[in-house]
Amino acid sequence: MADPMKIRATLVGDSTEIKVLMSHEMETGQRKDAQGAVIPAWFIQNVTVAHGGTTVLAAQWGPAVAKNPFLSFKFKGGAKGDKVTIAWVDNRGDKRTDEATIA
Amino acid sequence: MNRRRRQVLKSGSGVTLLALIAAAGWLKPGDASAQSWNKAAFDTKSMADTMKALGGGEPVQSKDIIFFQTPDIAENGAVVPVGITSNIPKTESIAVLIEKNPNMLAAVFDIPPGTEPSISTRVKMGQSSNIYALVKADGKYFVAAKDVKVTLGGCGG
Amino acid sequence: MPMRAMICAATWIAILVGCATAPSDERISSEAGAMLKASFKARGQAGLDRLVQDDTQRLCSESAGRKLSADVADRIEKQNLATIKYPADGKLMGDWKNGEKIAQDGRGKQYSDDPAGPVGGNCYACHQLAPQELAYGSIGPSLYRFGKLRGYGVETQRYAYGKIFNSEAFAACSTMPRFGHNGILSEQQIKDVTALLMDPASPVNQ
Amino acid sequence: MTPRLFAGLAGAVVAFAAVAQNSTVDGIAKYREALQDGNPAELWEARGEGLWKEPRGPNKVSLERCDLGLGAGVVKGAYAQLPKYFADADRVMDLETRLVWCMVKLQGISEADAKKNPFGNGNDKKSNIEALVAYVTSESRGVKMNVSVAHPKEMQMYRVGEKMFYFRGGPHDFGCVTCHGADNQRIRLQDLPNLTKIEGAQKAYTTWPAYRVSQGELRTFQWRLNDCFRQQRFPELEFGSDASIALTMFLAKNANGATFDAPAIKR
Repeated sequence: MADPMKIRATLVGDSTEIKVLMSHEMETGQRKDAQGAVIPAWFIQNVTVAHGGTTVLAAQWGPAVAKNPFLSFKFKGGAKGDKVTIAWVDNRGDKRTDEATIA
Repeated sequence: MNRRRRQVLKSGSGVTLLALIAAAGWLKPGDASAQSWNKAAFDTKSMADTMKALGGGEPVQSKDIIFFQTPDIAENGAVVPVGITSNIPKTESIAVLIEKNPNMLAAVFDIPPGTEPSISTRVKMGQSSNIYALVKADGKYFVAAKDVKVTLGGCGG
Repeated sequence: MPMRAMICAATWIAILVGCATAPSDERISSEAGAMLKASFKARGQAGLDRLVQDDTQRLCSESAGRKLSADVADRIEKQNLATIKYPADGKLMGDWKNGEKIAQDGRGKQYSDDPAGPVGGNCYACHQLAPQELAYGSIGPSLYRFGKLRGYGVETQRYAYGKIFNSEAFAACSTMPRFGHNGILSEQQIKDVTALLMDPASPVNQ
Repeated sequence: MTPRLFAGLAGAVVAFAAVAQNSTVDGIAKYREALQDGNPAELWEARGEGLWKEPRGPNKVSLERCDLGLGAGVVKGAYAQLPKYFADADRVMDLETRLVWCMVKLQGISEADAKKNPFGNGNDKKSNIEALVAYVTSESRGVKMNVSVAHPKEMQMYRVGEKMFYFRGGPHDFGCVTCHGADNQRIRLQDLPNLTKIEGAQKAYTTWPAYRVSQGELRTFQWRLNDCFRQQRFPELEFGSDASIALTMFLAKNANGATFDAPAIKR
């Protein structure tokens, strides 16, 4: 089971700024281990950010996104106290969903 | 201008941006919550296959796509900050492409109405290369490039 | 050095108030030696014998960054000068292209390195050499245009070869490794690096 | 070409190379700045806080009664006054050795198990020590370094640590002082703090632990020392050994007065 995400959701003017860190190896599938065997690719493929039942960002990622991914963006319409939900799914089917409150 | 554009379009790794247009074209508005992943797009290596699949025209170079927090030099290619803002009206998606990576496409962000067309993330770069920001806006494609050098770090051990 | 002065002051206060007598410097040195032995474990090619100092290492450690007295510096330089072995074939210059590779290569002698693998000189870690390489360090002086500035004569070749072989022969307590004396680089490798510095065709001299 | 003109040209080439390198150095400074926003070390801090509060080990108790030097359970500011002498162990301890002590004494975990994985490696080999260190050190962010050498054993460790700093050995004659004994030095493009000066020690010590982007791991001060000795071509410095604590004592004490600002993010 993957570690929780670290989410910051902050109201800046009339926008909500989201900053999120995810705990993930983001293994490229190009590296080899000490024995010379290829380490299989293992990476987050889909990320969705939702606020009040609406998707405010949807992303598809390849293995070129850096390990322990960081993502930041802004959307309009959030209010202090609202919940923001972020979910990811990786290429093994592992999932993680976390929630943060807009501050 | 024409020559510069040709340079942008013809990448050194044998993959052209045109190939990636096809890659970036799948995300239709309203499709955002679907847990789909465009394998063909992320696997793009040769242009021959993808050229055929091309629906849209050539991307237009745009000064309205701005890189921010993207360094000229990355001390370590394992983590390269990339920020992209599109000032093009009706921006629908922003894709990050790294010319000299084994697979060019790194990430695509679908931007629903109400979300600012500006994202910041971090990518891996195998070597010094152009980073392309490919924006789809009102059904058309626009592109901007930034050259990022990856240096050696530390003492080689 | 302000730090040392502060600690001395603290020690003096301790003595004045009569609560403790600080252990002597010699005692601290011997405690440090014993503690080092107990705190490291052999791994890969790096055995505990690497903690046993030769005369040069011991004297340079004891100087603790301060200026050496003239007689100690002289002793270190004489001892090390005597170790330099110049090539039996009399040729001091190898291939600068190999020299460049050796200068770039930082591998070798770490416990994480393959003992059978290549060993480099890692010159760029500390020195500027060929101007094309911008990622150079500054622990040592710039060697850009080494031969061009000094002339390409045999005496300068001998100096360059000797300095790479055993730097302590020319500057006591130099931070530069003794590549020949300590068996880091082979005779051929030292010749190649000498050529990197001294060959008129080397990028270093352009 | 006259020699004078020639020398002038040579000077111009050197100046050009220097400008090129300066712009490289500036570029890297901007790169490091861009990384500051969003430090994955926070993921370790969060995991460490969980580990601190979770009942674990045969005794099924948390570490919330662990005394890090400011009293049982006090985490805030604790790292800024470590290493220190602990009477219950009759030993000068740094944070890592104290955490191991608490795991053994409070949670009933064997010492071997507690020390088994000090430096993590990817998802399959996550280190609890690194996570706990991330959490505890984050609780000293903004606190002034205040390490004591009042106890004779603390002073002894400080002085022994200073000796070790200057100890040169191995096939390369390297010691800590080789790279960290002068101002404005670099290995390749990597700046090296001058640890013989207060300002250098302050700047370096207060920015460890750090998330190393080159490894994708959070690294502790114990790791920093361990890997320095590897690069010095020494044998392996044992985790929690007295030498590691003595050197930590030397550097931590010299950092006194500076504001602790870690976990940081480094190349």
